[in-house]
Amino acid sequence: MTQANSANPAHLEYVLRLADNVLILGQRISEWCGHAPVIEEDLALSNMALDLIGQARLLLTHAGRLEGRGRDEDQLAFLRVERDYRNLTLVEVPNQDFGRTVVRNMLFGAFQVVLWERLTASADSELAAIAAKSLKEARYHFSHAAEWVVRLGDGTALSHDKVQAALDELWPYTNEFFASDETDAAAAAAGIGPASNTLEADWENAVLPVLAQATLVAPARTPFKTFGKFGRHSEHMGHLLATMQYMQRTYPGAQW
Amino acid sequence: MTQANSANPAHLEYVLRLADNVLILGQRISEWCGHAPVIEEDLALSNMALDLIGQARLLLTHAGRLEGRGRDEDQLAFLRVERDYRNLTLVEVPNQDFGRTVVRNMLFGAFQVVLWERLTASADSELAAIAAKSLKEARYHFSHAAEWVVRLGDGTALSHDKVQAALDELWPYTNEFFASDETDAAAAAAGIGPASNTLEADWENAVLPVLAQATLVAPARTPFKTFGKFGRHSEHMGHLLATMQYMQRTYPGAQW
Amino acid sequence: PAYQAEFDARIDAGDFIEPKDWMPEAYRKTLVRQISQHAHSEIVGMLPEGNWITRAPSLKRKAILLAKVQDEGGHGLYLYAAAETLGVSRDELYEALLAGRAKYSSIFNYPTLNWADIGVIGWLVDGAAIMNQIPLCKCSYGPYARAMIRVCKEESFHQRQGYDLLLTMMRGTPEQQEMVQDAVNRWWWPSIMMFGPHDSDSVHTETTRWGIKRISNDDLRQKFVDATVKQAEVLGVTLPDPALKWNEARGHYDFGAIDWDEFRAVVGGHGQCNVDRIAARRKAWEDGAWVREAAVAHAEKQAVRDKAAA
Amino acid sequence: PAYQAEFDARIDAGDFIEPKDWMPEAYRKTLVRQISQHAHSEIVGMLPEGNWITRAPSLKRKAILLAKVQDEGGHGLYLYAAAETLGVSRDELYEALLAGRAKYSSIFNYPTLNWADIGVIGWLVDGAAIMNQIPLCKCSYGPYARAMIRVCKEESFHQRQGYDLLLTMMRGTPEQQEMVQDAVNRWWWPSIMMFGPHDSDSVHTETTRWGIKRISNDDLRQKFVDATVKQAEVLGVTLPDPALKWNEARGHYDFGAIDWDEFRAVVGGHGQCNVDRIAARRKAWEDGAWVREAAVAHAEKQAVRDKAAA
Repeated sequence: MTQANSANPAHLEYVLRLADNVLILGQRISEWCGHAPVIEEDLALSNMALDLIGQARLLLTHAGRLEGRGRDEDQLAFLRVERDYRNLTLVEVPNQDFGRTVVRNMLFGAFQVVLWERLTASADSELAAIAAKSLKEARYHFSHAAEWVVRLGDGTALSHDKVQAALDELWPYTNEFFASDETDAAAAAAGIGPASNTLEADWENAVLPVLAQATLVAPARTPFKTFGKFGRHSEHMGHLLATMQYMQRTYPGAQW
Repeated sequence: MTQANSANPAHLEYVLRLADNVLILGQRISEWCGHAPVIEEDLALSNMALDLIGQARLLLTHAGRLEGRGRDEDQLAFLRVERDYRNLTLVEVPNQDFGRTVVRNMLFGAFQVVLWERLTASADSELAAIAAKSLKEARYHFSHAAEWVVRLGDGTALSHDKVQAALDELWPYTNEFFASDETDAAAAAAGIGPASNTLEADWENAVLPVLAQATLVAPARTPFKTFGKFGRHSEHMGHLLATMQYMQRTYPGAQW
Repeated sequence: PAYQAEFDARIDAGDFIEPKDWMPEAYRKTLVRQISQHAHSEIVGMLPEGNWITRAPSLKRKAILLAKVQDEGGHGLYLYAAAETLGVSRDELYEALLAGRAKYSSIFNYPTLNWADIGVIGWLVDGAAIMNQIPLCKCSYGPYARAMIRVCKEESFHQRQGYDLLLTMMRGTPEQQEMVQDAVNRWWWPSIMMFGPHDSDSVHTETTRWGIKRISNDDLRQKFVDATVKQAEVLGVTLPDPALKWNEARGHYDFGAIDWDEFRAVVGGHGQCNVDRIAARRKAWEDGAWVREAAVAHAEKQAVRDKAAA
Repeated sequence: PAYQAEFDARIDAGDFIEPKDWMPEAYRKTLVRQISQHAHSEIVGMLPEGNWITRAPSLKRKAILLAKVQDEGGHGLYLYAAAETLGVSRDELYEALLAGRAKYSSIFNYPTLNWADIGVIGWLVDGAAIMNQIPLCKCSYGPYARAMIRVCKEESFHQRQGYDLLLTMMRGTPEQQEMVQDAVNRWWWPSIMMFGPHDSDSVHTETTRWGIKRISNDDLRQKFVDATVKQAEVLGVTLPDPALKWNEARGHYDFGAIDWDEFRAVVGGHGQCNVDRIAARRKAWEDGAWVREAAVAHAEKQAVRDKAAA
């Protein structure tokens, strides 16, 4: 149960979820380039987007091998229909303001740290190697975002309110982080990676202290549900794809 | 010198310019649907977008016949590359606020009224018929926009400043309205329609009284140049097309 | 009491109550709530469909969709006008919506995810709305009944256009057919839920006595299911309910259990788009504040000038 | 006067002037103006290329472009830091940019209209920038010279990447080749204009005496043209100048007359993107105000807490 041409469709699906999360968040974060509140953050956010796109390239290449239909990273990144993307809904919602961006990066970054830690022990040795590399980056992304959440939460009254509002809006999307299905179960059984519902405690242990330090209140869990990782996205996804896929759709088959 | 399969390439080019102006402004205005300052304006702007798209359908169908390559309105609307669109740059710039939208509609609406009036006498009888129908709509669009420009210009200090700023930003794009080239000259010589540089006086006669009533100052002419009607657009055009063309690019050949 | 008796008699006789007529306060309040919710639904309902206007795949379909969304705005306007005959202002009603105090139809808290959603909203959502609304054309309050006649006529037209869109896609490529099936899978159960709780769990019984609500939720739902199953067969789509089956004895289709947890979650504010819908409408309202203020200021200046000139 | 003599002597000897050294006020002012304009150019220059990040046609190219734009931001930072050694603050310089009081390179007032523009900016615009900047690596002010060494190294890398992008497109489909030619047609003359007015019309002659400017505009321009013509041949694109021709006698390429009206229009604020560029930067700055204020407020609170804990 490793490497290319896996007979296990859950294996491919599991890797695609990992890949699409970083692909789509990389796309969103790259929208900041040139528009951040200070030049240092233009650089920091570009750097984060670069890391995420680098991770996406490794993961999509790996997914393409598992799929065994000869699709490369770009065919997978740019030429699937919306229903075939498997990212969490949280990563596709619009950036809006800088506060909302750092809240998302903190919530998602903590999830990635927890997940990559576990994946370093994956039975899929390629995935384990990608996890080892990505874990370092994710730790940096999480701590960068967490520092900003603290600065904004514990900054002015205005920044506190803005970042609490962003947290209230985005928190419900984290329900999806921990929703498990057969893919998860099969991947866990095969030692490929953890089932999502086993990650919540560690994630809370990472996130809650940041919120406390930021003087922010963690919202209560609600029945809000999203389904991005099962291929049912939000209304935002189609607009993101229209931009991201434009060149590949307009000039099919061209090399760049 | 009328009707289908014209041997004169300037004829096709001239009609495409007319078509793309209303196609692209219709696209921009339709972005307002559901987001206007009052419901009545949601309706009025949707109605204007409908008129413009209706005009675009007639003009693109006519252009397709002139071209004689079997392209229908949708192939022309959705499947050209950016360089082949011939709209004025003014109509492709983003809507931004409602003030900027009504300023654009007023500046462009006046141009359309002047142009359609002349085109009712076109030697191209199909074009003359489209002009007669469109002229009525354009008169309404112009007066609707002009009323708003007056309301905002002569409203509060804030609205005055906002609409003056919008006018200052958009006015330079009207330089392009009156820039003539060989296409214009050939179309004028063939009696298809007026050369652009013959329209400025009538346009000013329509626009300047509105500005005066709105207590707005017409900016001075500057050397600012744009080239949309010659196929060189602004950075905004590619983003507009990415959205507008998405379905046709993603599902080539499908019927809708 | 004399008024009340006269009111009751008119209701019993099936006469219309008109704005100038005396009416019980509870009747008035119920109507304001229902009509304004209905108006809000039209206005919020512009958003999910509006989401596809800029991406419509043909100019003809773009025009049809624009006209449809415009009609919804128009319905909102008549309905606010009908509510205003009851002594409330449109702005006051609208601000209750923006503040989250007023409800609108939960169906609009589901996202539109592919182009077929536009057809399915016409077919199923407008279809269900029409079922709900046809009885309202004969409701006891005149202005509401008359507004509903116009609304129903336009909605029927929208429903046919939606169905036509789907027929075209079902005759198309496999991808187009998949989109239609995907959209049906997502919208079927929410459409069924549009008829509200089961009669056994339903409140608002006065609305029946007052001649506002004339047919029960479950009866309307059954009527909708019966009508829709055949249309689905013609289209060639599968309705996502394995329990759906003709019941010869009842003379109706049986159908599966509704997920009332989901219904309550969405009504309670936890649907996928509740936050986004109100945020979009609030943004439009706030961004437009300076425009509305300017229009008022200009009208006042103009009135002064007109007076001076007179 | 004694200071002045020492300063002159060091300039003549080709020594670096360092921040702690005495320098004439005019020298300081000239450097602040030039270094800050250069920094502003890097920051504004992020926008035309940034316009294509979300649409880059492959993940590899998206990564290269992101890294490049990030480098430009980095260059902006070193250069602001170099300017700050002259006793001005970055915020003050940046606010002059946003207020329209400070200039930046006019080349960034041209739009990026197709993907090949990204390659052409690397090849021609960065190419011209490098020609202009290499002499600055030996300019008399130490911090500026050292910043330029790093900048030039990175720019050369960008130039090669841009050229590689174009080579790939020229080996591609006819549409790709057309895009490259279209981009070259649009960027060639603006690149030529990056070297500024002809020497005969040029001011700022002190910059030469002070060892800031070491090679004249026309000499640099000629060097650029000579280097670029061959690269264009390898690419297979036509430079849009019918007068471009090898002049055996001069040992250089002759080229056509520059449209100085266009140059003056763009420098004077009437280029296609002048308004949009500054508006984009101003929007980012204004939208970020609450973030910067919060960071300061938090740092102050933290300092108080640290003190209390100490």
